[in-house]
Amino acid sequence: MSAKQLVVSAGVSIGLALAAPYALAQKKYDAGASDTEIKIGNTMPYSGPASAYGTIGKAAAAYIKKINEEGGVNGRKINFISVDDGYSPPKTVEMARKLVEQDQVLLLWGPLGTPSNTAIQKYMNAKKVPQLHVYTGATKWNDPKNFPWTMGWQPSYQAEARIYAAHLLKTKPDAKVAILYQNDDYGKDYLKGFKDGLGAKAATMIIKEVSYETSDPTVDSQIVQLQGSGADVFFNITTPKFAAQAIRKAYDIGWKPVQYLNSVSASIGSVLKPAGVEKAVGIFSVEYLKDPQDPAFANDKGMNEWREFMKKYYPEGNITDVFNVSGYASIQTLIQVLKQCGDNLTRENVMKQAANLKNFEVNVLLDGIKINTSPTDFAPIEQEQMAKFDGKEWVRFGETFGK
Amino acid sequence: MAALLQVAGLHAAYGLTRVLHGIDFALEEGSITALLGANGAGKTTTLRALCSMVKVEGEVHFDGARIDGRATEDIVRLGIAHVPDGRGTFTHLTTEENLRLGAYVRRDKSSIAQDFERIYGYFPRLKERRHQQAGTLSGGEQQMLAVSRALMLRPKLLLLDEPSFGLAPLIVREIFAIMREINKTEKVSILLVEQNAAMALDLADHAYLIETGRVVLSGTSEDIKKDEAVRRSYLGY
Amino acid sequence: METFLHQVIAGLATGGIYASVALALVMIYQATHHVNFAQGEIAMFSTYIAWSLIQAGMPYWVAFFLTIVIAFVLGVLVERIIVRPVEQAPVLSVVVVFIGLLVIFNSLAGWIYTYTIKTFPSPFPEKPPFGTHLVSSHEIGAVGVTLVVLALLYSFFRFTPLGLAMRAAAQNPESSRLVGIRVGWMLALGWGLASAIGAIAGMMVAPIVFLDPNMMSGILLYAFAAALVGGIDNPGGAVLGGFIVGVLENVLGAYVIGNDLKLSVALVLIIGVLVIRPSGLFGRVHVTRV
Amino acid sequence: MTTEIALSAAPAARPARSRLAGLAVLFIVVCALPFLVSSYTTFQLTLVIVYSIVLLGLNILTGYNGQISLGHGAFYAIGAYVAAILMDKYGVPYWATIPVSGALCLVVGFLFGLPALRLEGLYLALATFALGVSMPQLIKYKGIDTWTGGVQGITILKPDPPFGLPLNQDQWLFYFCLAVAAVMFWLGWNLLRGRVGRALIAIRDQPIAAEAMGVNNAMYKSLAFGVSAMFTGVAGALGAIAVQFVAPDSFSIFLSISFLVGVVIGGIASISGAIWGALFIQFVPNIADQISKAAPWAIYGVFLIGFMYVMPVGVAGAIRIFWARMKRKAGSSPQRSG
Repeated sequence: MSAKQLVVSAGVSIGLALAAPYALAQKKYDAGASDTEIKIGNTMPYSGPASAYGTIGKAAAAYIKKINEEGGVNGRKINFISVDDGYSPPKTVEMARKLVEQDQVLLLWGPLGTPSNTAIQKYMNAKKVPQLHVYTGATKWNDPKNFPWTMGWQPSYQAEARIYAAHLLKTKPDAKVAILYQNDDYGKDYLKGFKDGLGAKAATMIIKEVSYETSDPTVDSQIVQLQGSGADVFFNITTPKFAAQAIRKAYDIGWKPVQYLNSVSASIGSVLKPAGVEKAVGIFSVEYLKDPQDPAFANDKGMNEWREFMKKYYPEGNITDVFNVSGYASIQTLIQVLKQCGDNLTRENVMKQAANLKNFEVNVLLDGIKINTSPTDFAPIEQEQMAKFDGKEWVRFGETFGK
Repeated sequence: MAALLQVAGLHAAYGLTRVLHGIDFALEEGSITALLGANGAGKTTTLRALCSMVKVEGEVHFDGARIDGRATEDIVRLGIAHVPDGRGTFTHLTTEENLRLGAYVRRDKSSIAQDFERIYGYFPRLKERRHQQAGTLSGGEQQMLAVSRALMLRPKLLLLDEPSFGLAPLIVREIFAIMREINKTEKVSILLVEQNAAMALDLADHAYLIETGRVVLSGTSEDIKKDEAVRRSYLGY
Repeated sequence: METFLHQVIAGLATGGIYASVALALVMIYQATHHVNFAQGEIAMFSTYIAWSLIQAGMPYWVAFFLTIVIAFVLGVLVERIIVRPVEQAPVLSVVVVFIGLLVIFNSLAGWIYTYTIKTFPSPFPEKPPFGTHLVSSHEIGAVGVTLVVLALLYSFFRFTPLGLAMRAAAQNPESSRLVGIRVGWMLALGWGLASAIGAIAGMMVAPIVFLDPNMMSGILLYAFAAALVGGIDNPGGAVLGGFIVGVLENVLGAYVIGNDLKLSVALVLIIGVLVIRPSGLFGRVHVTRV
Repeated sequence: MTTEIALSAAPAARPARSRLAGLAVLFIVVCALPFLVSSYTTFQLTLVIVYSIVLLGLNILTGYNGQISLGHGAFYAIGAYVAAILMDKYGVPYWATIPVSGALCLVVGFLFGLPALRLEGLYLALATFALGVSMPQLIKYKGIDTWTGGVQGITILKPDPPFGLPLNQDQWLFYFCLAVAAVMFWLGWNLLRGRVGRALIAIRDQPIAAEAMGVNNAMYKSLAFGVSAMFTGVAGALGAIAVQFVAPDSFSIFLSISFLVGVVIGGIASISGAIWGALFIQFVPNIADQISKAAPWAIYGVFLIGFMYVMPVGVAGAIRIFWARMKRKAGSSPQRSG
């Protein structure tokens, strides 16, 4: 933007000053932002083995459509450019560069996958382009000192695993624990958090840990191994399909341990119902999102709004799929950040505002869960609550963990 | 009198290479007719052309119907059995399965069973080896199998492509003798392609000499045998 | 010891899955001399069709048989419309077309049905048989269905003229035409039958692994290995191969090398077997004289 | 099929001088590219160069020697990891990792080729498919994860241009990869147009006759595996440097399958086909994504099938047929065979 244009636009904003309080601040833009438009980039696995997550990007895009129809953010329409990376890190690198260098987006929002985000983290920070609300629960995204341009969104896997560990130590300190985990960054993150949480007792309490690969047709063999170990507690670190298989198999072979299920797979619709709700009675998990299939939220205001939204803007989406709730919630967090930016749409200010969320609430997150960030806290959602499945719904209990 | 097979102005090509340049010939019902010629003259192509195994121009009439341009498998159904160059054995199948395939288009189950016995009568060695994989048969046996497979069709016309190729003279004689018998007793007409002109002329009633894709000489076997040029070039005496 | 037995039985159950898909591979190989990499995805897609029919209120067995018919037609159409034009192309070009089909069916299923897993009903009782926990009724039933398909397939190839003609057409198309076999239709028929068998496999597998667009992607490799280790031209060998792969994988994973390397080691062993016996454990050795 | 491949392997009959001139022009245009397009496009073109080396290597094996591989992503992964580990753990300069990656892959490929000798067609497809599927799992194996970084992978730094050259990193990397590619193509050209190339083709088309003529089939087939793996390993190292990151998820079986697709689409047994194929696997998925977010793979699949309909012998094959037709129309030179 030339100096002359700046003067002109400044003049315009002064002219509007009486009408809009924001406009008192001088308008400032980086690439990707203007008086009429904000460009947001995003990568998602729309193809390939992880395509199940692609619906998050579609839900977010649908929400942006809604926002634009309602007039945009501070009068600016959002141009959401979401591209496919096939869950392949080299492709993510290429696509991130396309979005930043060719499409000139203001920021990159919600790239999915730990390896994909690791691949672009250095690049984004070198370019000083925000890599906001990345879709992975690894702990490393909360590192403002070394990576001031990268921020996560969901609670970290490790923090969640520590909640289970604490619960276990309190309720069953002499437990013999068997663990099934996916052999990748996500599985190992949970495993680490759980061991950290158990502390010195980890070595004695965990008597068996087995892994599976996403290419395995079933985890039946692993469940048989875990049962054979004689464990009385089962920590199930699996993605939805394998979680459902594991819960069903454990029940079918007559293994009845206390079960902890990672929140990744705590969906009633896509895990517990397929596994058979009667087989899932008594499972512990933690929650931060409202489950679309949980009867407790059948008449919930936030969820009703979400259902309305799905019907109107994303009718082909699956209304039992919790990913669609997640995408809807996370994109709202971004919209809040942009709202707070006002007319100062520089990348620096985006990060400043992203790190300045105070008690922000999204009504599809569990009631009482607030999003807080600060310049030293790049973890938006940290609050979670434990819940126990009673065969119909998740019954939340105990305190809310996290700040 | 109408010939069983009437060929007029037959052209054929492999890709860009033209092989036949207008072949004309006829085959009388019940006869054995031979196509003679040197290697590469177009004999095999002529046989393949009759069965639409190459792209052709020209007219072919069989048994009163025009057949050029029809699909190979339809031509076979009219009663033309082709023993191809290289014998076309189904090497992974057993001898018996090969023969069963020969009768694939027939629906008269009871007479098929009889035909098996008849064939095994002609070629007892095939009976011995009927459960053996056809690829393991000797060259002579595979030739017998190829002829037998063709006969299982109960054809009106049998096309034989170089039946003597690569075989010991004794075996060739045996096969030729059986051909003659089949021609006589079963009224199967035979169109024979041979490089070994002497043997072919002994067996055939009529013969055509093909050179570079054209018929250059025709007549009864006796006449052809007497032809000076043929004697020198093809019979070698 | 009981766990070991349990592992073996679980391996047999998973092996049954591999066996059923391996049968479809054997079918298409016998009929076309190709291994169709899209086979698994077509089976997955057919299973979704069955799921839709059941959702629409159709009784299980009606949907089951109707799906087999639909899958058959789908297979024939795919061959006639998509594979036909490249019939004369080099074999690798055909492989690329198969890969194209694989990604198309996978993607279409995700688009139409979303990626959320779906439960697929089992026709067999929920209660475990013989009062044991080791194996479910469905797993036994699925193995039974696989054996029935095997018997049908074996008889079809062995005793019917059509089966013989199909084998012949795949092996030697030119000679086949010369005995009057309509080779083009044999290929289409082979695709149809393979896809029908795939549909049965899919409907038997889905209750075990849950129905999702990637249901078959992991299974295909195992089924391919099973078919080859048993002998690609021998349906019985392929089924045995499936059980061998299933048990081998479980025992290796549980007792020998751990779960993270079980696939690699199982495959190394299988390839070892193939190096020593190139036509598989139960395949026929083909000798051809030049 | 054999005849078609034999045809496409035949040397083109165009005069050598105009061909050299053409190559020179092409070379100048390629060298100018980084100054004509954006950094991002330069990066994409760098990947095209990297993939073209893989495809050339795979073509040596699959196109010229007739051995199918569904697992070349594994060699690519080995090359990439060797480069990343050497740079990250041992501070080896990036350029020095390339020959190490190549050499190691040569050995691994040769060794893999030994048992693969006894396997043909489908069985070789299974063995290589298995290799491709297993590789990411092997990388994650706990025994070696102190080197490989396990599931987390390794991040590496992008090299700066040396000697104070006035280039940015992307431009420098482009030229660096181009130089390596030039060497590899020169190697490949000499290999395939000479005695070795003829032996490989002879083994593919007439194994028994080749053996009878004194060609050591076993030796050549294993060697083809080794050399092919070496090309792929070199490319893997370049790819890792360009992307600055390696992780098990980068080398899934889909990578191997893309490579095979690239070879076939580009043109079997054709050196120029490697470039066409590389352009295809780099750009067509992006185009598919542009067309449909709902089902990008379906679009990609349609592209694959469409290409095979229009050009069953690949782009290079189609171009060759086109030239032959033009020439026949012009009537300049008689048809030459084989």
